[in-house]
Amino acid sequence: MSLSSRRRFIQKSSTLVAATALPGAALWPVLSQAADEVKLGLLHSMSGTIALAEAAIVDAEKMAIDEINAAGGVLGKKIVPVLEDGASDWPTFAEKAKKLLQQDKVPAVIGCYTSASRKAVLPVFKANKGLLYYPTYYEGQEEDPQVIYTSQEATQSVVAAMEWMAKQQGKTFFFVGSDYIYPRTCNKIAKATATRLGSSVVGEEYAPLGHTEFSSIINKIKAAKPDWIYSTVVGGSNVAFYKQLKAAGLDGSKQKLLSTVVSENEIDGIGKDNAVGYYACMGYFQSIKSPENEKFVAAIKAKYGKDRVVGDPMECGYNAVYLWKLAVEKAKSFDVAKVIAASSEVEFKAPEGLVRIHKTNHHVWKKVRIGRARADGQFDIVHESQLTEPNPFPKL
Amino acid sequence: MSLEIFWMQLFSGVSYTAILLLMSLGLAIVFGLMGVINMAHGELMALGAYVTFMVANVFLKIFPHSVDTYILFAIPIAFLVTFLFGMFLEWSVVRWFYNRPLDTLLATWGLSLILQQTYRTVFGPQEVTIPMASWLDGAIEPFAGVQLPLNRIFIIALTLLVAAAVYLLFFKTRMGLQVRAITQNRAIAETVGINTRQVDMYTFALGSGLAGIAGSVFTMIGSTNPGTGQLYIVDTFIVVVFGGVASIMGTALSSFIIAQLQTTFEFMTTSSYAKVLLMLIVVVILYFRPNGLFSPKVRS
Amino acid sequence: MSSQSLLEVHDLLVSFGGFVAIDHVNLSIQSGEIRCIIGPNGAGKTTLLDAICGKTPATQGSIFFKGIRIDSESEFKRTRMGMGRKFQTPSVYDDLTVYQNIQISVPKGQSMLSAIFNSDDQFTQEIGDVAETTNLLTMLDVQAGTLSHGQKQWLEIAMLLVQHPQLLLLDEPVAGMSLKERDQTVDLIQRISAIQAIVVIEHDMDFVKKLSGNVTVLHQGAILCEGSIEQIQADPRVREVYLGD
Amino acid sequence: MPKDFLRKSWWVNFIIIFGLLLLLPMASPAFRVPLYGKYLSFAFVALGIVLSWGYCGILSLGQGIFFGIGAYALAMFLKLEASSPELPDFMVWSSVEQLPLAWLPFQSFSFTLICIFVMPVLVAFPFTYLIFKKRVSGVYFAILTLALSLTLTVMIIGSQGGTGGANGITDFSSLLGWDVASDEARTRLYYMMLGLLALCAALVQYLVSSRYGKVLIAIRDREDRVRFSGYDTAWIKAATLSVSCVLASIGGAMFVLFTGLITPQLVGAVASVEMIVYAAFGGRTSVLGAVFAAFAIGWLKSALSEEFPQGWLFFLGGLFLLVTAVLPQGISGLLDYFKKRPTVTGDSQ
Repeated sequence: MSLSSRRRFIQKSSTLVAATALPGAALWPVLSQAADEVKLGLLHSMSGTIALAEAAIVDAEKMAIDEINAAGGVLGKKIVPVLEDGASDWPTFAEKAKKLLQQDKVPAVIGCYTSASRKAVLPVFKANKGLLYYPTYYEGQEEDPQVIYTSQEATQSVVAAMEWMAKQQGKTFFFVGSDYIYPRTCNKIAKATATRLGSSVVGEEYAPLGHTEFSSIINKIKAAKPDWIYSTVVGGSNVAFYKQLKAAGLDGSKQKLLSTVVSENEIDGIGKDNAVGYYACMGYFQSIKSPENEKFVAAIKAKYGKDRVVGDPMECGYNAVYLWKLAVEKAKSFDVAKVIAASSEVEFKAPEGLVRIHKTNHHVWKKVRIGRARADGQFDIVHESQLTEPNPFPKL
Repeated sequence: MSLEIFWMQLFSGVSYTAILLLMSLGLAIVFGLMGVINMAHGELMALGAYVTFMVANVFLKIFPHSVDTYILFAIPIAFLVTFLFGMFLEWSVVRWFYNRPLDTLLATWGLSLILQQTYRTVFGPQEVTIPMASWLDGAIEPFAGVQLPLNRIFIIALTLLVAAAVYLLFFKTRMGLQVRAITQNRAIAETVGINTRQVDMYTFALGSGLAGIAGSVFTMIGSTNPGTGQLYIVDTFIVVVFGGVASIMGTALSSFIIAQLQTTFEFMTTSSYAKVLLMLIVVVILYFRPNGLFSPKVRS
Repeated sequence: MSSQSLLEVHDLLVSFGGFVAIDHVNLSIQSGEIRCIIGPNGAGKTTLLDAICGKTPATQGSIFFKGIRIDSESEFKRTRMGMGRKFQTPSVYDDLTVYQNIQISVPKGQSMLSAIFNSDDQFTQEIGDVAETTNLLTMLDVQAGTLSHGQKQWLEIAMLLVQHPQLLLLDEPVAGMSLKERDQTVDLIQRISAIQAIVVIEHDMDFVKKLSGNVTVLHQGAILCEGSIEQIQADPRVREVYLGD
Repeated sequence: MPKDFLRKSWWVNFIIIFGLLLLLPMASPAFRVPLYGKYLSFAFVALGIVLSWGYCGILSLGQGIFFGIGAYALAMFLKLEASSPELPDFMVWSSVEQLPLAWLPFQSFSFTLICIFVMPVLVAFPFTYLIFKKRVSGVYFAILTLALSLTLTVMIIGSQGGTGGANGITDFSSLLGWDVASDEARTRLYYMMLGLLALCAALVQYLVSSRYGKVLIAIRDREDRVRFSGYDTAWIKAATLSVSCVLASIGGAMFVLFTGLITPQLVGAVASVEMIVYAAFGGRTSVLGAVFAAFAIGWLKSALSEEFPQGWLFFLGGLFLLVTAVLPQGISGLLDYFKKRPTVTGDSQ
């Protein structure tokens, strides 16, 4: 070959050799592990569009890990978190899950926020017999043998919320949601509950994710004049929705609004004065009065600054770490199969009060609460449910 | 549909027109008159929003009593900042791409990614809160059952103001004349002694500044996070292309048509269908009028 | 209607917005004829060619080529019927070599299948011939972008010649050429005119004289007069609008 | 045979690149191999973009649509295989009682294959032919396609019962009874794909070096003139873009094989524009550059997001600027620069 093309050869090949050699080495490190340490995978979006929700959860999870280590670790081993960035990109989540399970060989992973990311990693956990703790409220319709769900699934919050609203002269409901699975499932449950309670649904609207122009939907609400608006609008859309609702005079005085997706963290973005007076249904509120919670909140503020607010997903992430620890100790082993088996009916006195993993369905028994947003971005808890059984596959 | 709803729906259409027009005016100038495909236009709007956010915070810290007036300062400041940033962009990036439209498209897209990540690093990934001036809060009720949100009325008024200013600038001033001259024949314009470099820079900066105003105003009704710009960019381009490039009147008209269709469809069907329907209609119309609604016939 | 003549332009009207560029023009070209179209700037010369070859749609009227009505046909169809158009500013493919420029203009090679599957040294013979006719034989492997202005003009003419058109539409073929090049171009055109009809737009009267064809004078989009160059120059109206000032 | 196609230096590089890609699985842990497969699935798309944009000057920001056609077609087939005889899970949640009509044919593998290879043409050709006949081109075409890919995402997410909505289609592992989720299977698939990729690369290289390739360049640089040489440029452009779309569709199918999922994200506007950078980085007129770039960028994305999560967008954005401002011919242009050989230049449109 000619000299020039040989130079080409050298350049191209050398780059590619680098590309092939490096993965094993520098850029994809294989962490060595001391005998008295155990890894715990944390898989969340640290970059991209969902980072705004997941970054806070990681903080809570890290804090739980520190607490446990300070108290002597799990079975005498210190927990070493291995944080992977899902980058708000579902295939990346699957890729990283695989890395955690196959390269880092973590006995458990706490992670995922959106259902899409969870769906993306499920096959990986199935194939590699991994264990995932999923710390976010979600639509249910799932019961994966490799997953423990540490937050409320749809029925737990929606049914409680609907029953309570019905009690507050809730004869007519208007559902507004972002156009994806969580809102659609919630509304299905809500509709069934409404009919059971003899109330009626006078409207059901979905806005594309990221939609910011709600005036038409708001007009539809005004036309329908419901007693309650039940909202599952998420993300940036939600901010726009609340602002436009308020501006249009639907400030919660005549038509009341309740959302199952707004925690203290969302209020931060919506703006305190835009959210005040609206209701939210969550498993956890920062304003819960209990020694565990005051300790928890104080710890968060001490670690991440006094302006930090704590929302439901953070607390569920925090609980997840402990639920894993307790299950491991019950099983006296890090072996995934054993831990899953032991998880059944594991109890933890969480900041939100007692949570118990269900005997069979991998979700948690928990209370849900309804709060009314205050001017300071916190919630006045106006209702607290009984300890509710998780029911991911409701018969509707 | 009751009469009240009809009025409010009509108002929604009008206010959405204002929103579309405000966000596409800047692009209509940059793309329409200069032929620069600025994919970072949305990020310039986001910049305007973040400037507003900062101004609001300054007021909260320094003059908490007169915080209600912050928006009146925020808008011009947002304009100024994005204007200057626009000049910088023109000088540092855009000017290397004149007459290479497709490369401009890709380069500015890259720029938009960098800006997004910058916002994320500087302001954090979460939504930022921007207080609402109390005098823009709530709605007026011209007659019973019809509430017209004050902030939307404000937006409509401001849009009319800006649009009028832009119109006068381009059709009644020397600068406007120069810009139009350049758009029609750069070479000739140079030979008759127009400093095209300078005019280009100011035109682009102006377009950016208008984006800044839009971004600043949208903090009243929308959300502000690093990705905000992405939400607007495609719609903005659709408005401009649909209206017919190089025609500010066209942009105004297409804002109106698109807004009316969108709000009506949204009311009749669902938001998702509305978006799809609208897009299909736009594509069909663009098929029959490839140069948009207002396309000047010229002798090739 | 049909006609014996090669090109028949009938009551042609072209308007842009309000402005009428071609105003009810009638024109007929016989095969083998050289027709020069002259007229002051803005008289609509180029627009007339554009309308004939399809670059600009006719607003009104009809155009017949070889007795077939073509005014609603697309450019490439008209080209395939045997029209060749040379533009005022030489338009060749700068990134391709002279050889390739001519090669892709060969009508036989234009079916995509043949373009994909036939080896690329097809048509070497014809390409050589036209290259010779246009004095480009020595430059076949040069990138067209690097040619001189005059050479580009010739290359474009070469690209037309391989199409063997019956009608050549040349828009100021000698613009920007040296005197020597002009003379070469003149006998080039005369040589080809033996086999095909040519319509030439030109300002330069000497050049028009050398071509010694019929002349059509356009003024403000309408035909002012037609005839031999002598008649034209004798015509007072022409002197008024064009020659004498 | 076109002599450019027989150019020795090209084949040398061809052998180097594919040789190295062939050795790759041995040089790295087994579970990385599917990743390489994922990276290279974008190489198909990039090849198409080189053809349609690099040579023919058509910038389509709707390649994601066709990536999606291939991906969803295969995913639907695999999902049906995985869930049969029951309905796919997401349909059950969305209370879809029986299989939607659109899904029925995807029970047949041969239909799925036909869909992957033919559907893109059926979608792309008629539409773009009309558009190009109307002389809609350049920026307008780019924005139009961008808008369409955006609209498509909204539709997919909106019609959850039929498409899996925002979650997309996931959780399937067997292809005709063969468990393709395992690393061994994916390693074997990797070699198969490499073969197909090499074939496609050679094909594209053949096309661009044939006389047809010269016509494409001519269209890119002076479309009006080409019409006057008697070509129906609209037809040629539509055909060329269709080929490019088929390649995108193949890429989509490959992506599904190696990641085991498809979501609307990968079909949307953002994804579509990102696909352009693969071709741009490799050099918009360089076939092998496209393959190399697709791999290199994919790998960098994984590496960077592990090292510094925040860095990725900066890097990607910078890359866009770099290849448009400084390296219009991408890395291959850079290599040619060292070789002091003038490359095919000219504006991308």
